[in-house]
Amino acid sequence: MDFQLSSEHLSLKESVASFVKKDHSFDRLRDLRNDPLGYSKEVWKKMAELGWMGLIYPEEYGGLELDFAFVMVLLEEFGRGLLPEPWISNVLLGGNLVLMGGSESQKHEVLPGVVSGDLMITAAYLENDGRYDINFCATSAEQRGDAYFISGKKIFVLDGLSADRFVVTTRTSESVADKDGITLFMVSPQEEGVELTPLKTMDGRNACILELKDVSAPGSNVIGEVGRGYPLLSEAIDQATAGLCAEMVGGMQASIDLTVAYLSERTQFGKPIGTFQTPQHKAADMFIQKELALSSVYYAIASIDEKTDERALAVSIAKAKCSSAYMEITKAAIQLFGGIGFTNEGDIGFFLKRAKVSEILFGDTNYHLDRYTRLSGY
Amino acid sequence: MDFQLSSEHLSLKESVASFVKKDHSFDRLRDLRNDPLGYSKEVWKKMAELGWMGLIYPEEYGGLELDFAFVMVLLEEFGRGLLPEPWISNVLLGGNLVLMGGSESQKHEVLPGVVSGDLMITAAYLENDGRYDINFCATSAEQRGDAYFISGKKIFVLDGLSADRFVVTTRTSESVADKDGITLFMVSPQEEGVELTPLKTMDGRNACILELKDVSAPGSNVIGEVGRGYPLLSEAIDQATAGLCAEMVGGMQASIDLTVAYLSERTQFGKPIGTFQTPQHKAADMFIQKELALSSVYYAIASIDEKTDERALAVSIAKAKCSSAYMEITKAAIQLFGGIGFTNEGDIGFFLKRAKVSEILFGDTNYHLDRYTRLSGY
Amino acid sequence: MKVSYSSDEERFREEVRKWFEDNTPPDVKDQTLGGSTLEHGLMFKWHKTLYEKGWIVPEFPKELGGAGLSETEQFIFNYEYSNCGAPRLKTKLVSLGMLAPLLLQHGTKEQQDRFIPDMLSGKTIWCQGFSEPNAGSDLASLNMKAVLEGDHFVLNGQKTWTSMADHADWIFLLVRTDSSGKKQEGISFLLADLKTPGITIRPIEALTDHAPFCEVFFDDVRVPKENLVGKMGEGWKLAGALLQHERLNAFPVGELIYAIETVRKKSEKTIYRGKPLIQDPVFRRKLAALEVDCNSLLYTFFRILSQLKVGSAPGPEASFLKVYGSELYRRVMDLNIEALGPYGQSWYNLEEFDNSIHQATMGWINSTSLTIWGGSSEIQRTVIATQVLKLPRK
Amino acid sequence: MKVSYSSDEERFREEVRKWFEDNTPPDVKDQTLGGSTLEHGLMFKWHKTLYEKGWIVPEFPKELGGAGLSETEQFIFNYEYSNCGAPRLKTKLVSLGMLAPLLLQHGTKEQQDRFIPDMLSGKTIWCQGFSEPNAGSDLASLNMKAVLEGDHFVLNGQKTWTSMADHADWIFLLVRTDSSGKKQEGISFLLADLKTPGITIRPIEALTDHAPFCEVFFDDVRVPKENLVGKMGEGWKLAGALLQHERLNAFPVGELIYAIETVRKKSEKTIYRGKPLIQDPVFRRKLAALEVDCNSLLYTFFRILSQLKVGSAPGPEASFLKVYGSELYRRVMDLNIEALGPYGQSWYNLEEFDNSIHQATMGWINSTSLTIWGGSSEIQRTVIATQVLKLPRK
Repeated sequence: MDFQLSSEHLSLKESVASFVKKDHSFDRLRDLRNDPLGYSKEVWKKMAELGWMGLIYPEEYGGLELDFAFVMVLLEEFGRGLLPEPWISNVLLGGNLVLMGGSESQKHEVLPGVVSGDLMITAAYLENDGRYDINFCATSAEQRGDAYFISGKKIFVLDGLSADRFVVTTRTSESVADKDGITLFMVSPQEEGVELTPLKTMDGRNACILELKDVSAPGSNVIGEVGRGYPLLSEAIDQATAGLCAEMVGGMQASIDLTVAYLSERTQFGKPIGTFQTPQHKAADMFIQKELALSSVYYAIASIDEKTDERALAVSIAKAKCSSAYMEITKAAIQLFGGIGFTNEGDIGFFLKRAKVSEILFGDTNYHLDRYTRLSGY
Repeated sequence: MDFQLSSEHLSLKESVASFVKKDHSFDRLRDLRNDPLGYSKEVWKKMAELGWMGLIYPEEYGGLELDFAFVMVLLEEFGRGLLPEPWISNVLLGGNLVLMGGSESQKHEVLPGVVSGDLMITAAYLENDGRYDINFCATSAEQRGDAYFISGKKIFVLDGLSADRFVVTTRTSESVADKDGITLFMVSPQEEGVELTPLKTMDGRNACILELKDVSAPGSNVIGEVGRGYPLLSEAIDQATAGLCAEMVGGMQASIDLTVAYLSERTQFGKPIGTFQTPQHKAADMFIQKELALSSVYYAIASIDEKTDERALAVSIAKAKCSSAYMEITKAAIQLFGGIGFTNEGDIGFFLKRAKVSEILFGDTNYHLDRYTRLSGY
Repeated sequence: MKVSYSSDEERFREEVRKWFEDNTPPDVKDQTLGGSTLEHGLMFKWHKTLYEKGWIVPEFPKELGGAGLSETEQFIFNYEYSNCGAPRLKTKLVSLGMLAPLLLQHGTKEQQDRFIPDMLSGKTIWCQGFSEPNAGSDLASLNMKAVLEGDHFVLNGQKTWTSMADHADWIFLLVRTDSSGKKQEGISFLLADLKTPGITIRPIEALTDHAPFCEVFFDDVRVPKENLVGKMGEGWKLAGALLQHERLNAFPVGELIYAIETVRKKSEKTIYRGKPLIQDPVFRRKLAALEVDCNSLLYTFFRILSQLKVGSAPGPEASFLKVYGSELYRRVMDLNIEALGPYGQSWYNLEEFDNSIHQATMGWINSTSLTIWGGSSEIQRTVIATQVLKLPRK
Repeated sequence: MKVSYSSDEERFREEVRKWFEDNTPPDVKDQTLGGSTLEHGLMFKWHKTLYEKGWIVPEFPKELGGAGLSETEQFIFNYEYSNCGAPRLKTKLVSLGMLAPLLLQHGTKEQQDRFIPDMLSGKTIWCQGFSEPNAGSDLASLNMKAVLEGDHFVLNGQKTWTSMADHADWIFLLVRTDSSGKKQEGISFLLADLKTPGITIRPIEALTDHAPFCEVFFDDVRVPKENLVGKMGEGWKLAGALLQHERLNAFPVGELIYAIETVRKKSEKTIYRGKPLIQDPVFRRKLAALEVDCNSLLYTFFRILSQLKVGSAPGPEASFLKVYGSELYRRVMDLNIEALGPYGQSWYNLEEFDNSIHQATMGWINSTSLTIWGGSSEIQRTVIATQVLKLPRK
């Protein structure tokens, strides 16, 4: 058992931290709220040049082939600064599905582009009435001749607005909520019958609704085996969720830092408000929640790294814990800041919104507690 | 809409308060912990002489025939002092079932004795595996000739150790968890086949397990109609529950008074601990919880008094609210007292134990929230 | 004791309910939850409709432009108003809700005649200038100077968190007219026309991306001395009276009930694993627990109304209505957004979304600030501890 | 990063688990939850068994009577110890757990040789005399006087909340030897034989009806001056070191895991509406939420163990383990008693009841005090705020 970071991990941490400090700011976030994409292609390109898209990908595709703890380190620092670039959706979700399930030719078609930052790929798997259930799939893929024809509607496709490829879940057999019978297809937004409706999330990022109307896809676009898409999707989403949790912990830490600074500097009744017992004890609670969330993330990340049988369980524990911790911490922070906390002029509010979006992304606390219950066999 | 108490109510309040002050003390409670009954027959007799057993009973049976708000006033004051005498079980449960469902001869047999304090009567309706469900009844009553023969086991019969009569739920038709098919019998502990196992509750009161082995009871011992006992039981328990809630609010108020006094007098770090912000804000929360609980009790009591269709709903709201409020208030109180709060030498601990027992009595918060849900039709 | 309304009250309730049902414009309905999102033109129009009906300030006596409602009727009115989903009218909140009662008690006849009629008709919109950058919770530390020079006060300083200042015509102010004694004693209460030269208004953008409040800067602003309310140095006392008046109304319980009803209705319609969400055992339990708390708060208002009937005004203990109400409202809005599932993360202005989603996400953001405005939960708990429970201050 | 134990650690874990399974007496098993209910004769016997195995203080080096365990092995040992359901040994808690490490670092050779062997064998039981009636959270205000007269200190005053004093042989004390300077500076650390004339012990009955602690009165009690630990006036520093040492062990996470496992097993066996309680959707959700929190705390211990391996001792930030652990344990015990249904209200000593009910109700009562002892949650939160987050003190 070992939860220590190596010097290589720490050196990545330093690079990312200084990148975030130099190439990012809360004012950039303020500007990006009015941008449909919600992130900067220029910054994205710089990140690619630093090799970060290929962090865990094999060298064969231009990657660095590092362990999963590097993902934690990277995302924690992204989370501190609320970097809005779509790393998780591209690297851990879309690209990862190709990496884990794709054919050699699919990998060569997609992964080098992901690593270089030139090809954007995400996954589309949520549907109306399915809430967070990733096995809920009414989108059909009907085989006619050599091709499949896909029809259906996916909601809240993460970073879908700039995607060059979608990995789409479709149902090729069984019924709507079954885990078997789900097939993954790679679909490009240029195909006939594909329609995007842009969405904006509370924290200013982009998502989209993806409608597919009898969209044709050759059999060679199937990722993995027909009818066997669920395990791939589940694994990729677990990794993305663990990554998100690391990002959330970074956000918690930043929220605490901002709050402590404010409490130390803002005076009322003739002394810093940080000298009063109630703010002190609230700040202590914020710290406690963050420490526990951090531990749950270490465990989930190490479980994925070690590929233990308990990794899905560990991810659900981490997501449940991080969701409530991040939410509690940012709500308390807003309260401690008072009026200024409720404005777009302060920075702390960005964390509140990110906490809410993060809570919902990849399943809320209910979803993960429920999943935890099933995975632990009661 | 009117939640005001009349001068008659207030005058009863004063009498009860001065009785509690004169004839009761926490030292009496300390002594009674070692008494199997957990209350004093002498004090019981005095209460009867003051007319309090007959508070809401018709004059015909020696009662005062007052409205249900008098019950609230009486029990609130009992709750302040944690008076352990079994008023609720006798007057609102056992006696009340006879009053509501009994024949004239049953009423004349039982009620004058209840009013004079000479006859003790309680209800036995909980069973193993039924948790708090009052319709869960496996105890059978088999008709053979003119008599019924009752077999079964009732648990946690409130104040059962001193009872001269039990009103027992039995199943005469339908199956174990049905509401129809439950018949109420009056049974005396002297009957052959009746066996009592004494229990002691956390707050030092008595209860018992009542085992009935082929106990014979004539048809004239049926209260109400055969198979129609559930509505009577439900009504009586609702009234008892509303009464308990009033008692709980009294306990909340006393806990707050004790805590505020301690916070004002105990000094640490050179000043009263009540000057620190965290204790102040905790005390404020105790006050808030009590105020809300009090309102829920007013509503429930007035609903019973007015016999509105919503009275069962109002009782479940009150019980859910009072259970959590009383528990939160007493836990916070123990914490604010520190070490002394955790001893039998201080008084506050008695309230913690009473809060826990009250939370469980007549169904815990889960039970009442569940019942609330069903009664409000979702 | 009685739980039901009298038949007169019941009749009044029915009348109010029906009127709102028939007369609330569709674009005003179901806007409560989002908080400050009602567009200003719409708000003025809705003000006018209520004014013409005589219900713009129904708690006032008829001769003053009200409907002469009793405390209970007023409660019923407010409850039913919220129940139609109409948001609180910011055009009357500080004018008729706060300033007018103060002027009626402490203003001169001239001040009353000059200002109140235009408040009623909606011609003049008022805003409140109390908070300053360094005087929030610690309001008595306010710094804004007003120096009497001849017939005018000359004002210099800054106010902040001034709601609606960018749409208002007038502002009422706490200003410092004396710095020598106890800080509470040198404060005075002034009325100022926002068109006076030297006033600059800067809207502050909230987390909702709207600007519900502003900073207001005063640079040698000359205010005629007849705009002083009460005497010099009485400002702190007047502000106290004004806040006292607001205690019972500090938390609109009708909006809370409307909110929880909204959650319930939504969860009846939302499908989760093939069944309505309200049948999910964990969700329904959360809903039930919140409904119990909401009901307990509602009954608390009933209890206080009963006390008002026999003339006992709610003292500082009524602070708990605002503390608990705002915290409970926040929990209701948490569940409201939880009911949305993935849609709970979405921001507004998307055709795909219906109004209920817009209201839920905006409303959730807004709800996080309710425990800050109008006396933060911390301040209110201290008031309860020291003024109600009489815990020692030092 | 690795989540699994090394194969050596895994082997050790199996060995410990097996040994406890085979050697824990039935009447010692499953006694953890109730808190202080283990009868004293049984406790001494169990102490002896562990002593003979060489496991009475396994974290000590072998030459000092321990088993020379690494930090991780020690964690594994404690975890598995709790997992067999055996309660913490009060016969070693303050002696070997607190005093012995202090004597090894700051005591004289004579003190070490004289006292530690009897602590190991269980021949001498120690208790801790820190708190006084007016020095609880504010420990530095302690008043008990010790005046050096010739070769002896003469002690007058009172200690309270002294666990096990009525079964102990010796007591270690913080006493005031100087009242002139800063209050922390005049405190010294003494060892006293409880049989010395002038000592009176009065047990204090807790809410459990047991008397787990006492008041200890000192009336002209003469303590030889060689019983001073460290130098005069160093007592506060030594007490700090002693508490520092205890930080990581301040909360026994194994007991927490044992407790939550108990709830889970119980809810698998309890029938509710014809099904195991664990299948009740609301109950299982509560259980799952608690398990998530318990696991997160367990992982936190893993994380701190990793830090210890590379030599970074946990600083004041480890205070949060005790705050969160004790509050979480309380929530677990709440659910434990909730699982019992009507039986949750019962008190002990009834044949009808099985041990699990007894443990649940006693344990619930006990759990309400865990946030008070050993530095209350309030004190610990202040430590985190001021020492970890560096918020200003004044």
